[in-house]
Amino acid sequence: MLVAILCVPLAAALIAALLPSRASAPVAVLGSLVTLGLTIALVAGFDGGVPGLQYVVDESWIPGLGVRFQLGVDGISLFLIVMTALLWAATFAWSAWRLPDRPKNYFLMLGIGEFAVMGAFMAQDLLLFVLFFDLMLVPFFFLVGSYGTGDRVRATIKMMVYTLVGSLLMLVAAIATAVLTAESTGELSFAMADLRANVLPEGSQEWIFLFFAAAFLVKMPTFPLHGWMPDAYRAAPLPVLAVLSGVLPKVAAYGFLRVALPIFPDATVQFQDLILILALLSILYGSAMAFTQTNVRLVAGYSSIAQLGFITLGIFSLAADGANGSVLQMVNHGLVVAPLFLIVAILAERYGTEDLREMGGAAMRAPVLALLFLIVTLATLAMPGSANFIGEFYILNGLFDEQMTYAVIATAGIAMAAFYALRLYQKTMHNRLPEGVESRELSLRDASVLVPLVLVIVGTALYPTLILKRGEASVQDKLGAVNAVQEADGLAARP
Amino acid sequence: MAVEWYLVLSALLFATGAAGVLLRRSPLVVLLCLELMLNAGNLALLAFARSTGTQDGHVFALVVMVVAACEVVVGLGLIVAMFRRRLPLNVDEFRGLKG
Amino acid sequence: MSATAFGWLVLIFPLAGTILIGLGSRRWSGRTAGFIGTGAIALSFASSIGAFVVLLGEPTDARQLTSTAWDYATSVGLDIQLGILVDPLSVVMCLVVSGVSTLIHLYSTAYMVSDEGYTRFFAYLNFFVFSMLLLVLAGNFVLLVVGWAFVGFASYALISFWYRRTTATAAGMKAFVINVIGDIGLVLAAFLIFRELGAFDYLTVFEEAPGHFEPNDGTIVAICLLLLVGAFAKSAQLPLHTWLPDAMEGPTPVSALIHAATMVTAGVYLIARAHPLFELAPTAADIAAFIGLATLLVAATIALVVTDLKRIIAYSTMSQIGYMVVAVSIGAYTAGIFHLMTHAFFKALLFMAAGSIIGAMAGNQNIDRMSGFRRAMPFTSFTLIVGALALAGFPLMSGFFSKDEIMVFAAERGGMYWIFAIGGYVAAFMTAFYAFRIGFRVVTGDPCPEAKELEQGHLAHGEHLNPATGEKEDTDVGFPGAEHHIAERAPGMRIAMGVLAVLSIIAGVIQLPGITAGMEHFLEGTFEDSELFHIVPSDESAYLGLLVGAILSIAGIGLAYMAYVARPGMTARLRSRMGGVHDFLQHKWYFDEAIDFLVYRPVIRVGQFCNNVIERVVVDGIVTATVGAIREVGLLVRGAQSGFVRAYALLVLGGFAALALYFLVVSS
Amino acid sequence: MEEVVFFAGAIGALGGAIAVVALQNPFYSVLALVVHLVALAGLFLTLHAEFIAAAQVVVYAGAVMVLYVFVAAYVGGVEEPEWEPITGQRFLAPAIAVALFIELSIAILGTGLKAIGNEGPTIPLGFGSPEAIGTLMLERFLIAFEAASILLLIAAVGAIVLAGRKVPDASRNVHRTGPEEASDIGG
Repeated sequence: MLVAILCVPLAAALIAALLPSRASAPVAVLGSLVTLGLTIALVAGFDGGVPGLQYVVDESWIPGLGVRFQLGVDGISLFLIVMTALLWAATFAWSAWRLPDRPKNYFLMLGIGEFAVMGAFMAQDLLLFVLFFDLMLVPFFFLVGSYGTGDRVRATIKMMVYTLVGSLLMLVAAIATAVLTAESTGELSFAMADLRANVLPEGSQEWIFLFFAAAFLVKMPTFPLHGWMPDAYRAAPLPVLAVLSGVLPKVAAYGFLRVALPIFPDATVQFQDLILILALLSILYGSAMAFTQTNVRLVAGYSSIAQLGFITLGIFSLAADGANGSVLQMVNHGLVVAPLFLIVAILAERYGTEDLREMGGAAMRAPVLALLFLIVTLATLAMPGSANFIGEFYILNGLFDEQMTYAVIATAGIAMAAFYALRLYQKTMHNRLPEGVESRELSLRDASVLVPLVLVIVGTALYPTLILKRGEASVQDKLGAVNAVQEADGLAARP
Repeated sequence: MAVEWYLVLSALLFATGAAGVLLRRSPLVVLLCLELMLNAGNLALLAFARSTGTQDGHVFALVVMVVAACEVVVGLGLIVAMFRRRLPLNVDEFRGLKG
Repeated sequence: MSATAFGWLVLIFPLAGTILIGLGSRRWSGRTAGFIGTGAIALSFASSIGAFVVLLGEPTDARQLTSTAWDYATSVGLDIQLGILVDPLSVVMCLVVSGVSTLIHLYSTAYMVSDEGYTRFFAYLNFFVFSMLLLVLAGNFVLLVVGWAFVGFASYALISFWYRRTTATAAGMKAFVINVIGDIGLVLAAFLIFRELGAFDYLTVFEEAPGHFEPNDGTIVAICLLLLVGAFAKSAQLPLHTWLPDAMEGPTPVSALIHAATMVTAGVYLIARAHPLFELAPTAADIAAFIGLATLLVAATIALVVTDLKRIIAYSTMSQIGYMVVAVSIGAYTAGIFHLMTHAFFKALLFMAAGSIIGAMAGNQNIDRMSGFRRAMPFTSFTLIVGALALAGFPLMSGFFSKDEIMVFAAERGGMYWIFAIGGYVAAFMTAFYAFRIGFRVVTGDPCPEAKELEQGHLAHGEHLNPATGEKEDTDVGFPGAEHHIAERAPGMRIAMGVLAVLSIIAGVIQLPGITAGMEHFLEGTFEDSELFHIVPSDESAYLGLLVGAILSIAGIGLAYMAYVARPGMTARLRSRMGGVHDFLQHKWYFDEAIDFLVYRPVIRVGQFCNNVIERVVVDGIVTATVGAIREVGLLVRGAQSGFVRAYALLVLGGFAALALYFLVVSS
Repeated sequence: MEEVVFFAGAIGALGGAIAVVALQNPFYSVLALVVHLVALAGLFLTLHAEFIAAAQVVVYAGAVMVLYVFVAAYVGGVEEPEWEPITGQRFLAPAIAVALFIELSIAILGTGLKAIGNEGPTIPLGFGSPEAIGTLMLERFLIAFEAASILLLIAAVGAIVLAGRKVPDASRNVHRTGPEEASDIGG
């Protein structure tokens, strides 16, 4: 099952690359839809009450290095996989409606991207995770570098330099973890289960944790490691940005939950405050920046920084509700940001610019577009009633018990989100139309992509328990080691 | 004669050849100096073969000679090609590696 | 059917209406959408009556019923249900909300008919009613927050309904952001409650709270103050009130429904709903009462000088909500909810009348330009006067009974609470004055040009301008429609106004001191645990209070008569003599300026600072420094790359020599 | 006797080598190398490497050097400029050569090898004879032998390709100046 989900998009993209140009788009879209169907079947067959892995695939791969081809799904990754499949299907479909130059290469790169992300979400072997994590970079290098706009070469190189440094640190850290663990167990193994069972001494945990954290924080990105974000977001093609912003940061946040917390519990407790402060700064800084940006993409980009700050806060609240809220919020944010960028793409086409100051009044003849955008905007600003609100509610509630100050400060981010998200909506859809621009309704093709996405947003808003319940057991399992450390440190864990 | 005499001579010849490679600018002479260095190596190989009493060194020396011959053939071919293209016969003129 | 089943029906009809209108927006022609919307709300009102009747049949202590639809967000110890609580308080609110909403929908079917956004208007309006009912019926704090935010959003959407007006969109933004601040207060309160009591559910919380907290415990005071942030943001109490006057940018029915009759009273409802907590935290309750009193007085003074017809009524709304906040904070729950109800009637009526007049004035809202409509618009003039009388607390009108009951209760509690009684009466005098400032300005005097035109049978057609800025506008979607509508020519409007006028006059009968106590008896189901609820002023003091109220009301009206009818020059002289005070009031006590200076600008500054300094220097600095360092090292190395093959050979040999040297040194 | 041959050979080889490096005319350098090679062949004989010595004279000093002579004659005497374009090369090159020699000598003389200080073991008859080497090459070092032959073949083909092709176009005689400037990052 997992292997099928992993390989179908790649296979479809490869087939699409071999077919003539005209046939490539339908094949690629079909592949992504089949993947989506498979992931939905995955959810249907998932047993919510079990904390451990399900659908496990475990094959020997590089026995000499103790690396196994080990895949599995639990409550944390389950909906992230569904979201990934959904967003990729949306991007494939969107791109199929408006074919880029050299479509075969484009679809191939997207397919590789989906393969890598799926792999990262499924991998249960540390080295496999690192490999998939790094593989994600490759397709996006080409997608941004050769299909982007503006100063794309510079932006791509900047992105590569930032993320590669992080990735290399992570590779070093991963190898160090396995080697140091092997010193005590006598057997080299990269399997996460083995690494969790044999926790390293606190001293080596610390630097290894910091290396992993650096990789994840760059990828998210978190203030002040977000230097690549503005350029990359300005340059990336918008449909690609939908997944670049919707899915990739989640892999990093997911990495914290999957790798950092269970394998380095002492270091996690040790650096909790550091990461919380960075997350808090990200929220405030991202929000403040989103306030002042005039480029539509960057408003969304900086808002993502703030949202990722919330997700990090939740994970590092080290409380079950906070972390479960983060899992929910990861899915929500992906679901919200992708349609947001697609709508931005429509608006940019209509206005011929991405500058907020030159937009306005698009709602006039486009009530459906306005409604969709409105729902997306409200979900972005985490209006109560949306699943994003429940996510933030859980996150802040988790944080509130032990770190009340952080939670209270973080709420400033919510107020600011209301302002910048609504500002984005108003400045594009409301006020007077600029001269020479006509308001047009959404085309059926675009609607075929956007409407399902928005329906999913509405669906999760009505029943967030669907995601929360399945995450519950896994989240508690991931936090077990950390909470034990906290207890040992004399910090009373929450009842 | 003790082996070290041969070895020291070999070192001396090698150093001379090396100095020639570093100092001369005619590609032809540079090739000649390379021959010097290879031959210095051969001398050392044979000296060791003598002192250990095995003949493996001889085979090695033979292979070195083969390599030297190949190098000469290719190197001279290059020089002829350069000459026929009226390129300057001076190694300093070729600075394509400049960073 | 059970009361909760009716409760769900109350919610379902408006939601279904919203979806039906929204999905079919292209198909509904003419007034269809309006009638669907009105019908949906009418059904909701009928369901509310059903719930009311069922509850009446239950014994007093069995009138709190809950029902759950599904697990909304339940995991890891948090239990958040999609559940409703049907009890006397929520049923009264439902009746008021759905009843007044039905009438305003009916009014709107006629009033908005020329607007290009007619269908959208009804979709929003139905959504608002759904949200407000959700707020009222919510069975736990989280769902309360959801309803709270939904009404905030609906309010935003309707304020910026004419979305191509920049003044309207800016006003909408202001309302929304301030409402979000209120939401945050509520959310934080919910966190604290959960931390202390481990539940979000109303009934559990209210049951556990007295055992868990000492009276005036710091935490419970904090919880109550946070709840108050939410309540004050929604109910436009100081200092979070600045959005309400701006909210008048929305269409007049919106002002009537949301910004007068229903949504803004949500704060009052919240305090009443959370009364078990507030009674545990008297400090917080007193703070709330004082803020209510301050709002009451400040808003009344501003209403004395503002010249925009709708804004006068808006400030009057703020002021009246101040009464209600005072009431529910000092424990006069019956009086507070009673006043909430009567206020909904007469304030909606006032707004409707104002809408009709503004229609006649072709969109102009300045009362200085209005006069003499009594002959041109007899029906509108009549309803306006009825509304103004009720607002002024003229004897035997509904406002007379509900308002004075609050002051009597305050006096009954004695001590410090006398302040509220005195302050309330002072404000009552001002209220009577400004109510008739509108009344006399509009109705009496020589007819203004528009009124004359109307007398001859023509409705004035001015140019289409933004009343606030004077910008030219077209009549396409996003701007007001081409035609204006007045009650005299639209039966729908007339019916709605007529019903409300009757209610404004007679609604007092359900709670006449010493004679009827319908409201009190019914609400007992919610408030039976409350000690304060059972303080009932004696009939003598109640009548004394009514007498004082009547005198002040008549005095205020008389003063207004002097100023605007008998001696028209008096106000101008007063203005010139007290220029400073007038300016101060004209600038609405400089609240907007203060908030702009203290909050908005610093935030923007911080944003710009981040953009210009941190982003450029720190974040980009990291990159630039790294790249720069690499480039410098690269240049160094580049210097060695001379391109001379012999130089490279030298390096190779040199390296070899150095390596040999190293091994020699190591081995020796 | 052996010492005489060694010193004669050593002087010949060294003198030839120095002449190769020092002589200005490449043609003379080639001739000096022939002297060097022949002297070296003599030294090989004292090491009982008869086959290699013979090959040295026949293949190297004979065939290879003829090639050199032809090319030197074809290309003609090229004047090397006196001016040294690389700073320091003129001093550093001899210095490194001398340093290398000294280091190697220290390494050779200071080493603890058993071989140092004697002539080596008595060797069997036929040591270094064509027969012995031939047996070795065809049995133990067969792969090296085959590899060497393939290498020679490739080199021969390569030489033909390099030198044999006609000059296509005079206008393309200018050699390229190197890769384009790398694009700037970050600045």
